[in-house]
Amino acid sequence: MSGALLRAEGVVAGYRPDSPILHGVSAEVGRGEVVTIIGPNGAGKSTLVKAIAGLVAVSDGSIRLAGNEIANTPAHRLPARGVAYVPQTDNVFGTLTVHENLRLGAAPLPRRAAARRFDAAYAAFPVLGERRDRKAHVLSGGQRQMLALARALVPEPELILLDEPTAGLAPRVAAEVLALVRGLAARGVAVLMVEQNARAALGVSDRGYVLVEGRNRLEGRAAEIAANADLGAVFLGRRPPVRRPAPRAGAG
Amino acid sequence: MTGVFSYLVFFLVIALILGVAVLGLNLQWGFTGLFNAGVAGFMAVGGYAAAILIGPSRDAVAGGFELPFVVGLAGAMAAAGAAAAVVGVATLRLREEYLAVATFGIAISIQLVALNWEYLTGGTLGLIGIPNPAAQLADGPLARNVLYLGIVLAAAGLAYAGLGRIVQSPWGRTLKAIREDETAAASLGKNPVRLRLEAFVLGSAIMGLAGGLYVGFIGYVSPFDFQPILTFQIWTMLIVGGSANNRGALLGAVLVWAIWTTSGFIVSKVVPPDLQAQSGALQAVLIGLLLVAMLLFRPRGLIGEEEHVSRHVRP
Amino acid sequence: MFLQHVADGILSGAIISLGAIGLTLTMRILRFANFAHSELLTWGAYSALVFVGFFMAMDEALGGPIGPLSFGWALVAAAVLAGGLTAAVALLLDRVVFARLRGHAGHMTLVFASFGVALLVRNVILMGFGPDPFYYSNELQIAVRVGAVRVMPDQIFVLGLTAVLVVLLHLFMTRSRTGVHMRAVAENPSLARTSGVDVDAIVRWTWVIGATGAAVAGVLYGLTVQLRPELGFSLILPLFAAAILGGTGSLYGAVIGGLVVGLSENLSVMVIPSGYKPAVPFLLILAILYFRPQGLFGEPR
Amino acid sequence: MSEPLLAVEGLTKRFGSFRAVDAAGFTVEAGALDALIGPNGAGKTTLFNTVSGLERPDEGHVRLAGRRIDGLPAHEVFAAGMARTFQIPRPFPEMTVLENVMLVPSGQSGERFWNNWLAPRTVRREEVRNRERAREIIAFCGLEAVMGDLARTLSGGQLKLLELARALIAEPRIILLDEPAAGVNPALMETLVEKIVALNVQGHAFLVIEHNMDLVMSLCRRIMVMAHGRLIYSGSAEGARRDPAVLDAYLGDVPE
Repeated sequence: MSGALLRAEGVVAGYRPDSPILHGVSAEVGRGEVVTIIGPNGAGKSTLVKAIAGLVAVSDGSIRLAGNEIANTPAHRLPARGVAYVPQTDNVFGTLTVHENLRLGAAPLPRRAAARRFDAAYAAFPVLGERRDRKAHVLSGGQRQMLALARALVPEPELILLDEPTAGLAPRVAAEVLALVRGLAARGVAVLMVEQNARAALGVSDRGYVLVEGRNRLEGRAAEIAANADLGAVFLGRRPPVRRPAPRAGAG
Repeated sequence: MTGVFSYLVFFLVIALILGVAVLGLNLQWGFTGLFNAGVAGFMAVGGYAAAILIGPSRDAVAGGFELPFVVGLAGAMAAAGAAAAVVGVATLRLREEYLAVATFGIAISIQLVALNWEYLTGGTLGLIGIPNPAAQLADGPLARNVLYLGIVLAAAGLAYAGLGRIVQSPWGRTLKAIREDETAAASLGKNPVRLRLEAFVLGSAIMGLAGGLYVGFIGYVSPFDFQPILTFQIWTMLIVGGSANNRGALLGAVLVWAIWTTSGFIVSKVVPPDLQAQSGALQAVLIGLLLVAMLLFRPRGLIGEEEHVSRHVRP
Repeated sequence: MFLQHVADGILSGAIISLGAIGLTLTMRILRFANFAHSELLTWGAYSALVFVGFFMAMDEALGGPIGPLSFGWALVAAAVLAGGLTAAVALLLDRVVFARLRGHAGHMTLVFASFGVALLVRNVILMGFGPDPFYYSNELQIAVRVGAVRVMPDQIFVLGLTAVLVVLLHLFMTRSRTGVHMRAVAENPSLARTSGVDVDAIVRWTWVIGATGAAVAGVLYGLTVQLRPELGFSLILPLFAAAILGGTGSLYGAVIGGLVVGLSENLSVMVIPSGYKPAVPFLLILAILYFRPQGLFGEPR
Repeated sequence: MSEPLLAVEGLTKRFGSFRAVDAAGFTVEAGALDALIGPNGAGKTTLFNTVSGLERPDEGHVRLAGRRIDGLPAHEVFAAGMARTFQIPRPFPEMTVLENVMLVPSGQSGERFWNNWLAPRTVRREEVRNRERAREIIAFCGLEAVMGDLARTLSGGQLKLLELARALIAEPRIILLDEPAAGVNPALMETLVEKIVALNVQGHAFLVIEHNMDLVMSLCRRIMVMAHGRLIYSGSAEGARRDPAVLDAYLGDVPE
């Protein structure tokens, strides 16, 4: 893993400087690798990808992309540096057509380079080509997710950050999206993904991290994490119930 | 010496009348966060209502009921409050910008009514010969003005004390909570629409009171007494003094009115008389600069908001 | 008479539409109601007046009328320069006032500041030019009859130019990269930013387009009516009415809203005394807020 | 006694085509201390918002002590006896802690404009009583030292306690707590847990959304698990940990 493309080390980040959500999180992603971050609610998974995407201020630690520090780079500069980010919700422009959404993806590119990339996007996602001039808000959930992915891929990023790409999708569509994600890695892209659907996501991943309360808890090969017997306890707690006095009935 | 004194009296009468309007605006903006861009319109409604109620009877013009001055002021408040209710019901549920647009619109519309509905308002000539309540009791202009200053002081004092009391009551506390966080207030059982409407109507009624006081002092009312610049002046007074603070509101009124009259005096000495419009514009530019500069550099005004607990609870 | 009012309504509606496009863009992208927007119309109209005087001083012939129109190439060139100058002023105002308040102060403070800025701009113009009206040209025009309606050649020009500008703007918004980015920022600034759009640049573009449209609308108003320092002030309500009617943020809504406002104003004189005409936009605003606050074409929120 | 304190039936809230809450049904008994858990995006906070009147339900009923409260605006739901707190506290920042709490009781006669002029003595009497009660509750919540401070100066944990105090003074039939422990430091968390347990022992009913599973498992008697807008489990903490559907909700299904 010494040749990792993305290397986040000891990242401290949050919305308010006095109460960070991440208390020193580290993670690495190599080229052609799918890495999934899982963990219970409030663990800081989304905050980590947002910090890498320049949307959450990083107050300590470092985030390096191919050796260059990118922490606290303004979000709109990151696509030009090879980082794409797909948020969990509202990740397409509903009032724009499918093609215009792809044009947004070309924002960091020189004007002339774009056209060829659009062809490639339509080749990769034929369903989008069929709906080229439709407004994005009429697309189905799965199609939207594909459009969001296609848009993020237009500038041919080195690293793609996905925040819960299967949220709200039917299981069959979710599996399709995850297969697409696997396909991205096959093209040499580094994928860092946050997923609620831990087992399915780990199923297409090379490695995984488990975060709990803003700290690294487990890491390792995806299959090992999925098989880890402690995983249930990570999500559902392990402390035994406390005995308390019984309440006075009927009051209140 | 008497010249200076009589000018000072005259100055204070006007400054305090405007101060009353600023108190009304402070209830709306300072304590409730409602943007009223039509202050001059609500003052005009009050001014005309008072003139119609207390003025002498005339042919071809409505009103002339020759009622006592106090009734005129009460009518001024009621009329301005009613106008506010109409606008408020339409806009208070919606995005706050819409209240700004709608109040701006009602001020323009009121001015049109004043200009065009001659039967009610006397049109461009306005309504003249409004009896000054102080004139019946005092001889000579100075004594009359001093007496009227007493009336205005009483009115401003009542408004100040009354508002001071009400903003520290449970009613005012709830108002402030709605200004701070409407959703939280609603989920704590408060009805934001009702309270906002009450504050908007009450604030506008106080502006109507200021309009009535103004008309009683100068003895006539015309559409040109309540120009849009008046709204700006009153806004600037509130921002300079410090919104959400009634002492600040009155201080701002006196201070900004002093700046306005002094600058008017200087400009009139410097600018040739045939360029009157331009000198007025220069004054307006000063007010505009003052307003923008305060917003940029001292948004809390000279005296900021005070922390106060319910008046029954102070240590 | 009715048709004449319709013709006049479409004409003033066209000018209102041009002005309202900029207003609706600022309300959507900058997210505040800019009461100073209509003063940009005044600014544009008066700066074109200055440029016309400048060109005429260079070469008297530039002022000569083009065909049946009342004005010459001097005004055309002056309008272009006025558009640029007004855009520069808008950018300056943003830099000095609005940008400093954006994000820090509550958004009503921006509305507030826009009131102060409007007062400043209006009175600076009043100081410079005085209260008396100006005209771009003293040429007399002969009205032409189109069916039952009498129109001036200038008025036909105004309509034609407005139509061309709206089409150009439509092409800009759908074809150009910046236009698509503007629509993206209007819908979802955060997603636009993470897609690599420089939102600050889009904000500048919004000012430039809004101010240029305002300047052209101001020149057209000056051409068909007259130049007065209160030109913009008297248009505040019509512009807001057009923007709110069209559904805040909708370009085509603003255009149609402008036409509705122009037509209602001009047709209103058939039912109410003409002195009340300026209140018509206010009544439209109240009606739309009562019954359809999302505007005629907006989606309910 | 047959009537549950809170009964939710077939509650559905859609945003566009997305069903954030999908035919959710459950009951909460008087004196309960129940938890509502589930993965992110399961619809827990939307459920709270819909039950407490901030969102209008698209379908379904909510009954509080037998009375229908679905579709009522938030302030009427509150008046009917349901208080809630927010995940991110929503204090009135420019008001003191005491004012924040005194604000709350419904039906204060001084909230009516005219009563302050027509019945000042009643208003004063009520205010004095209100203040005493507020002081007691603030003291109970451990905020005595900051009673006169503006709410914006409080720490995140203190704000959580303030939210609790504001809910308590209304003496609601049930309190909905949205993530009471989020962003609270361990010391204050102990206090918070203590207070909730003590209140529950006195008979107050609670429904709690919480992410800190250790806390939930130790605090609450009954646990309801929500996933994809639906309730998929209701029962003991131990049972939840062993329930395969619950594990699936958290860890996802294994793809075919």
